[in-house]
Amino acid sequence: MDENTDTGIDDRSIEREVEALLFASDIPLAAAKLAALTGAPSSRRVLEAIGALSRFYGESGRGFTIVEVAGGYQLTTLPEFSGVVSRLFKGRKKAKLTLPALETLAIVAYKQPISRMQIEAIRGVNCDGVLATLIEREVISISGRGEGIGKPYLYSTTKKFLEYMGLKDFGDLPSLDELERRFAFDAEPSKPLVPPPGNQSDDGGAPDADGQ
Amino acid sequence: MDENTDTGIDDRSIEREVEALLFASDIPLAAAKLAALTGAPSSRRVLEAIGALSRFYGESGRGFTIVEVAGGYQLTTLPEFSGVVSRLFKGRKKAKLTLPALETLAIVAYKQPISRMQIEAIRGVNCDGVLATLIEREVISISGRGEGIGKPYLYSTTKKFLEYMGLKDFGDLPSLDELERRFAFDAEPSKPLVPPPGNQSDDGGAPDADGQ
Amino acid sequence: MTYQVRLVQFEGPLDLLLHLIRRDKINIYDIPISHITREYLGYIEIMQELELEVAGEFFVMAATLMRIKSQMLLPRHEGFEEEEADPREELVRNLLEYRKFKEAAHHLASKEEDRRKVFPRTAATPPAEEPADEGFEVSLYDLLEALQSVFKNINQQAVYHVVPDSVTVEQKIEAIRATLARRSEVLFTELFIGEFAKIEIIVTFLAILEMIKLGELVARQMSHAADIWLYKPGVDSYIDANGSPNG
Repeated sequence: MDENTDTGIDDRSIEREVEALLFASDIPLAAAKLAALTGAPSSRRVLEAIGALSRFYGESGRGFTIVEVAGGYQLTTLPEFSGVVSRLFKGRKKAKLTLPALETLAIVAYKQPISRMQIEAIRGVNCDGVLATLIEREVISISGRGEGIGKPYLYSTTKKFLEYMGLKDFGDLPSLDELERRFAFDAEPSKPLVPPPGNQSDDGGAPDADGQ
Repeated sequence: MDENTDTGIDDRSIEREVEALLFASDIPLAAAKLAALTGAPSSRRVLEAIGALSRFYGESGRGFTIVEVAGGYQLTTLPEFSGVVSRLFKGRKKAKLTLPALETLAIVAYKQPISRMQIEAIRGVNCDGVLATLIEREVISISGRGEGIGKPYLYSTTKKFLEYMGLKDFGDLPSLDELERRFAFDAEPSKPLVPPPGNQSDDGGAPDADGQ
Repeated sequence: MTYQVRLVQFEGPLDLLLHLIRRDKINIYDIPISHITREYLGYIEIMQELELEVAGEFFVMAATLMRIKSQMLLPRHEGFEEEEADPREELVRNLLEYRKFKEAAHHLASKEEDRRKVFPRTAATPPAEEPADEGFEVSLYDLLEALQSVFKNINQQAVYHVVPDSVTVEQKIEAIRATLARRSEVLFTELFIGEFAKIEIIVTFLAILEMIKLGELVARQMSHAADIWLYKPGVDSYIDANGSPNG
């Protein structure tokens, strides 16, 4: 923008812009990039601003500082606060899916595609709310419609389900179909050793009546 | 942690922890949460720390400040840096909500929980697409199911709605009465053509919470 | 002609009607229905001429307007005027209701605009966890493999047990927590001992996954195909479900 002036005011405005940028950025920013964004006359000027900010944070006892990482600069909390900050994130992990939702998710994952009625037969409770939550969280979706009265919606898990379960090595994973075959889910004893389910519909132990 | 001491050192250490937490968090943090995380003896102590930090940022000319939003506190850049920071996020920032989306969002905000049918009765148009957009933007979510045929999904706004709009809480929104009064220039009929709201519950679409 | 520009901006029939009411300075409580119907139909015609897609709702409203218009033309019974409903009543109520939310939408738009000028922190990078001590952490894949052998095992036993009551993931988590309170480590397969119903095994498995996600459990093995052991990670800054510090 302006000519390369050496007034303190100009330096201060570059410093404030650099600070706002480092503050808002989710990735480290290189000095050249900061120069381009702020219109600073040179990367050197940006580095001076970073130096001044860094000194100021140290002297005024801020809880954060500037670190140089991956070829750029980034604001980060001081290591001494890692305890309190990790408590913040630990607490957050808890707010994921509720346990009833997880249970329903497990059933969908292993019995998909499955209707709401079938899920409720297994869980023994109404699943409307949890299904809505799971759909909203995009871990399951309606994958089709079943036979029979009212052609019920069928639910299946989504790709996001795998992500949610913390799956990093995506490509290596067997498909759910494959899993199902491996786990031989539907392979029941040829002669049932106990009477077929129906007289204990509330137990969650007899989900297999829908087999083949 | 420690007993409630009134030494300056203790205050200063709470202040630094609060700063580190606000700095590390990508969502607003409530005073009570900050108190629990830092071990501050009370929310009041946390609020004092926030006040002190806020003053310090202002006096030392930082590029950011503390705002009260969505029932908590958050660090954000100052509006004067919107230009330079927008350049950083160019192409990455989500588009503004469209007017149909804002209209639908407003209806959900004031009438929650509310079904799609009820929203459509007010807007007079199909709202499928907009609702999907709003859910994707995480400003509304399915919060339950209503009575009646098909047990329709009910929608409510999320905490992120408040954050997205920069609102402290719902009290930050003008009341429906207030909105209505903005049209006071309309000639009122000598005898009201429309009876005061609250005494017709039979129209199926309108939730009855619109009396206030 | 500003028509084309404006037309596409109408969000629906109510929006169009409000526009006409504002433009012609009409008293919303006493809408001249013939006039408004004529203007409304005129707009729809133009939309069609311009080959804009006219949503079905616009035609529904057109029919409504024409019905109200014809009702207004019916002679009124003398003396009963008080009790007779005005045919416009419902439409006016809808318009008033919609107008409020349109105003609310404009309010939200300005709040959105203000908020978009400021930027919160986005780099929510949790601090690095302590490094693994022995062996390596297993992936979900390894856990699924292990689960597979659990299933194989019960299939061989071919015993069909019924779970007395539906077991919840929550209960399983509690049970595993209790086990780990007594011991520092437990074998993966050990947690399934005595479980024969598939649903119960799945629930146990889910409980293990959830605890790993929550950082309450670490699954490790010394080599591939070795036994999987579950450990409690460092217990220093553990937080219970209520979010209160506990360590």
